[in-house]
Amino acid sequence: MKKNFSALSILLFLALVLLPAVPAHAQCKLGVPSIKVGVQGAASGPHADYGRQIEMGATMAAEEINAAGGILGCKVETRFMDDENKAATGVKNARLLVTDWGAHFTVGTDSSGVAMAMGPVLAELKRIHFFTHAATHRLTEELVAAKHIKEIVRVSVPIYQDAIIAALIFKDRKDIKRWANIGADYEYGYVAWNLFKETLKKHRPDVEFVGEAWAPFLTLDFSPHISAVMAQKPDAIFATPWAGEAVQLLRQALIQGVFDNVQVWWQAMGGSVDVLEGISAEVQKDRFKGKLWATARYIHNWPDTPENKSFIERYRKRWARFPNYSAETTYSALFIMKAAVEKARSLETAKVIDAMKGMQIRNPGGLRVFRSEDQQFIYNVPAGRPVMDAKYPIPVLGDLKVFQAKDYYRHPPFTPVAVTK
Amino acid sequence: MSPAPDRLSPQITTLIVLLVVALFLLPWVAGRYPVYLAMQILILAVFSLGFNLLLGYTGLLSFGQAGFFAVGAYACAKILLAVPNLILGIAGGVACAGVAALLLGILSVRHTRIYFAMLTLAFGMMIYSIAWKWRDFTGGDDGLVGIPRAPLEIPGIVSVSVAAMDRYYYVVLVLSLLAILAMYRLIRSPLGLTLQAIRESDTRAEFAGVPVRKYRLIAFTVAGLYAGLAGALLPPLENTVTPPIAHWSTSAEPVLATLLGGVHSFAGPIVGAFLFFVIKDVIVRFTEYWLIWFGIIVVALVIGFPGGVMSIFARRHRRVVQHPDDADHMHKVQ
Amino acid sequence: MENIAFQGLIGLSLAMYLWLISAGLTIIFGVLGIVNFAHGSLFMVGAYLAYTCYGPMGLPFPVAILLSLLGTGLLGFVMERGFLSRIYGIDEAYQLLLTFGFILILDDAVKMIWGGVFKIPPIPAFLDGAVPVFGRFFPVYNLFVIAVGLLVAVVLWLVFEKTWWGRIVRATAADREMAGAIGVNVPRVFSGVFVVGAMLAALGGAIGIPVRVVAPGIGAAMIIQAFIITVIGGLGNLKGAFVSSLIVGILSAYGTLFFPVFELFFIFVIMAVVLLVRPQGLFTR
Amino acid sequence: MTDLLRIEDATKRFGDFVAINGVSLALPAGRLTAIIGPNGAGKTTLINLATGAFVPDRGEMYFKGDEITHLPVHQRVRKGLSRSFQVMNIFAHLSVLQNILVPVLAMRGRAGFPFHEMTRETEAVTEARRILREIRLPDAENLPAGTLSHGDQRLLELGIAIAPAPELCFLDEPSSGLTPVERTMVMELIRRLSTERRTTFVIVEHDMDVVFALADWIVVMNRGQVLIEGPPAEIRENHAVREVYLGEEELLA
Repeated sequence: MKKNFSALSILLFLALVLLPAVPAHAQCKLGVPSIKVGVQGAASGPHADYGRQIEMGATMAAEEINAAGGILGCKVETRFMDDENKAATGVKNARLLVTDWGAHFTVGTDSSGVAMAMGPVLAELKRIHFFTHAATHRLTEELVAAKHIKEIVRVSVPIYQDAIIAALIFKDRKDIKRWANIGADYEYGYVAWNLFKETLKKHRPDVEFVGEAWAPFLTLDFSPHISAVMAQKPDAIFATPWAGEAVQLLRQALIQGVFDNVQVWWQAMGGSVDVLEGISAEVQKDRFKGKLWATARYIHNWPDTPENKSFIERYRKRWARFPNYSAETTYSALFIMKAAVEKARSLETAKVIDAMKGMQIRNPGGLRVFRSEDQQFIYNVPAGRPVMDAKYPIPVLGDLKVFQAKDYYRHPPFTPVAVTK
Repeated sequence: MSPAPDRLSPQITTLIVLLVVALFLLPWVAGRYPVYLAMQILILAVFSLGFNLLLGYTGLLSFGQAGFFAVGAYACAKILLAVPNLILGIAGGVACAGVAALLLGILSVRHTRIYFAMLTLAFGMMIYSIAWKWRDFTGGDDGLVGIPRAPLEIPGIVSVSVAAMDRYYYVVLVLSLLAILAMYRLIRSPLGLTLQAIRESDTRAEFAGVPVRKYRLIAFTVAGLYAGLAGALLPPLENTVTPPIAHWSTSAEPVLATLLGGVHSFAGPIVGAFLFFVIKDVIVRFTEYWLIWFGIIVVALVIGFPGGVMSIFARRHRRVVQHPDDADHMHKVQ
Repeated sequence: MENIAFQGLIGLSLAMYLWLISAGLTIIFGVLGIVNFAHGSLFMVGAYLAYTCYGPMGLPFPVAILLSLLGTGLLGFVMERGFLSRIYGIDEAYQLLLTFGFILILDDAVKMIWGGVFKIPPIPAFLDGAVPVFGRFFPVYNLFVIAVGLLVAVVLWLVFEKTWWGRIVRATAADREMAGAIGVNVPRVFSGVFVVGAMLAALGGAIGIPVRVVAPGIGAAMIIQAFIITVIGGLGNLKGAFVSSLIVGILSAYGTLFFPVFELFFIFVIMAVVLLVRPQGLFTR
Repeated sequence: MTDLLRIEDATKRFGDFVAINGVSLALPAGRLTAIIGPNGAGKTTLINLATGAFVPDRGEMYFKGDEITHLPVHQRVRKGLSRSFQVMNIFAHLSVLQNILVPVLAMRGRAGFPFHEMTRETEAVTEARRILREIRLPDAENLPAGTLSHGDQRLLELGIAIAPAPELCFLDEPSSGLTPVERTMVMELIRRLSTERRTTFVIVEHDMDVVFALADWIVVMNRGQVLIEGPPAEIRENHAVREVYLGEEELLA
């Protein structure tokens, strides 16, 4: 009898706990227990933090959406998977997330190679993936604009930013005539350099490109690359290694006295939070002498809007970190998804894509506008010089120059860019 | 390794038949993901089986099998992109990998043991560098994309679409089973015996009239063919081929699978391939730190069951092959 | 001309990093006959330990390096005594697999402990700055690396050639049964050598931390380079490893200067050719 | 009597050490030759040269009149020249029957046949079983060779050496480590095989009882050279031989 009683009480307890959950499900107007969002990024290897930031951005977005009542009453559920920066793993994860776990949407992806591999698979899986970091232009130019894979939507700026913005900033610097390149020895590095040269040449036929050194993925020592290009006495350096590689490249350039000998050093993704943290001490001491320039797909000190400030505050409270751009783009991707699903009142790919047409949405990173031809959410981004700001414990980009999306995005019809060194 | 290949016991035969039937029924009873996972397992099983012909049966540890896997995959992909015919693609992939293995094998089999391992590592990484750098042909670091799951076609006679995942599954299943069967045959044939004799003692085999180097080359080529088949099955499945499949960390996969399952058992590589994916898949569901658990399992297996998982089930306890010539210390600190 | 000389000097510092990591790999192979796949992971652990001591704990850089050597040496001791020693004598494939298992464990372990963000502590003041060399500025840091590398080479040479301990180790390397028969405690020699090898890897990792990031995965980047160097120099040949580190380091610095499109491909071709033509390495009689 | 194997002026160096120094030797068919000499005399090196394990630095070798100096090992075996090993060298994890099948198949040119199971090689299996009976191991055919007793392993070693049906077979210390009973058995076997199979044996032996019981002809080696050769009776009386064996004289008693 006593045993029965305890069993009964457990049942009662369970009922009490579970009851509130039942109406929530019943409220979901899309007829699913929850909206499942698969999240992917590189969480192992030297770029592991980018994947982690993707995960943090997605998690926080889902928490906030759910706290505000979900999407059409449906809870959002996320599940993160490490793609190891490998195409095979990314594809396998996508399949697992969609066909096994039942993801309605997927989001994330750091590596261009993984992104290109996932594209066709998404078409087969019939699920939209919001790309929030992978930078290859081919993802949207080839797979979307040319091959019409509708399942690809890009929320982060592609490589246009790394190359074209640099050309736009420095075209007016008449004192810089000799450019040299320290490039990432893979497609990203080649395209950035080629696109930069192409764009700059249009404005400045007089500039010379005097040297190049290529560093493969996972280069630990850039001293030979630095000294090789410095042997050509360039006025400015164009550098594309990113994340930790960018920090050690700058550190190694400093001790070779590079900043005494050049006018400008463009570190494409130098505005990434991890890079800014890494060079914090040098920025404080002004060791780059105001010659270091950088951008990022999103930077925490721009735009100066209440939305952005509040986002940073919440993010820091939740994770005790500053959001990197992959966090902001992923966070925003979930809100874009929310807006699209609410408009479509459906989870079907075609309807959701339709709902995105003409969409303009305010995110922490500013206004994003959907461009149908290549399914990108295009937005303005700033570039500037890393400086300290009393309001932040880590450097920010100062001396900001903001570029309009229409100026630095390439437009359809796309002309091919050389993808070799 | 059973000294005299025994006939399969009725229990084992029943088990195998049930397993094969289950594999054929899989698409009807399981969701899309298990079917996909089954394909990955079958591909790794074929890959590992070829690898184990070298390690388990011939006594050569190759650390460059991913190179031939990649040759198979890239060749198949290039063919499918040009001519959408799956038979041609897979056959072409296997053939190219076989030729590559034959050519590099002629050089590789001049060595054994650690030198062989290092040489195959170098060759594998050369293929990796080519896949990475020869952008015009291989698509560079982004690889080849948009590879079609082309129909099985004999022009003018028959054309069967396998574009649906479930259908392609049967292509993978049937080819893998045939490959397994062929390997089973090979192991129990005179060639299989000769290779095992070389593993046991190459000097003895040579003095028994066996042209050892030639047979090592044969084993190397067959392993390359198997790697090529495994590789060729991949692009139609994933629609993509990228350079990491040629990297040494991919070469480590059949090594891991084989040693997990057991070098000294025919089924070892197959069981190991299954374990490799299932362990990873299970761990990944619970923790993002899956590598550490995988590593712990590997270490525990090596220390606890150096004969692989299959040795736990082996009826007789079999000693791991010892190299009596372990003491040939060509390596000295100088 | 000055640029060429300068680049050669840069190459020399690159070579010294390579030397430190391949030295450990070489003596472990030479004595234990084991190809330690996890050697790159020991390099990584050494870097992380040095980072913790020097960065967050704020100890002086040389002290941090020392503590990192001790810590990594201890880890090496556990790996050798606890695991590797149990499988001596069985197929070398299993030894390889075991060390491969260690890579997986250590890669994830450092991520659990130190997180995924790369670490790069500030440069110690006494190593900051540059000195004028060949009309350009050569970093003091690279001079420091060159000095450490050469010092290690000299110490190793003295130990192996001139001390009783070195003779014991060489005897064990030449024939472990014979060494055992004449009373050498072979297991202890094995442990000692493995620990020293691990410490050399740690040194390679530790001295770089103010200019080279510490991140999960840097071990994997190093191990293949170390393999190439030990193969070219001759497996187990310490002098060969030193010379081939110099060659690879300096050549790749010149490659960057003169042939910016120089490919990884050729280094593997060289490795394969050496294995085919002179499997004992270029620098073994 | 034609010479089966003729070695002319063979020299083999290992670094500074001259293992074989200008050795010329003729081995006629049907004569059971024993090669003796102290440790390091070059006996095993001579076998290695004759069977192709090493190529001589100088000198030539002829087998049945054909030059074989640079012929690879396995081709010499095919021509009818085989050997056993001083240190046990069998296929430890293969069954006893399989140990014999390896050379039998190789000799029949079927070692590389991949398409059917061993059991279909009936002729080869029959022949292998016949050899097992000859070496008195017919009941052990399914045992892993490594599990046999030391004596049985030596018999198997002998079986593998004679399985290619050689005309000339070198046996490197066939009696080492055997009990007296086993030794007698091995000797009987060698004697029987040389008559029944018409195989010419050349044995390298330390045990003088075995040597004098078996050999028709004895070659004494010292320091890489042939000191003397002749019939057993002559060798027994030779002073130079006694000197070489100083301290081992009791063996010659």
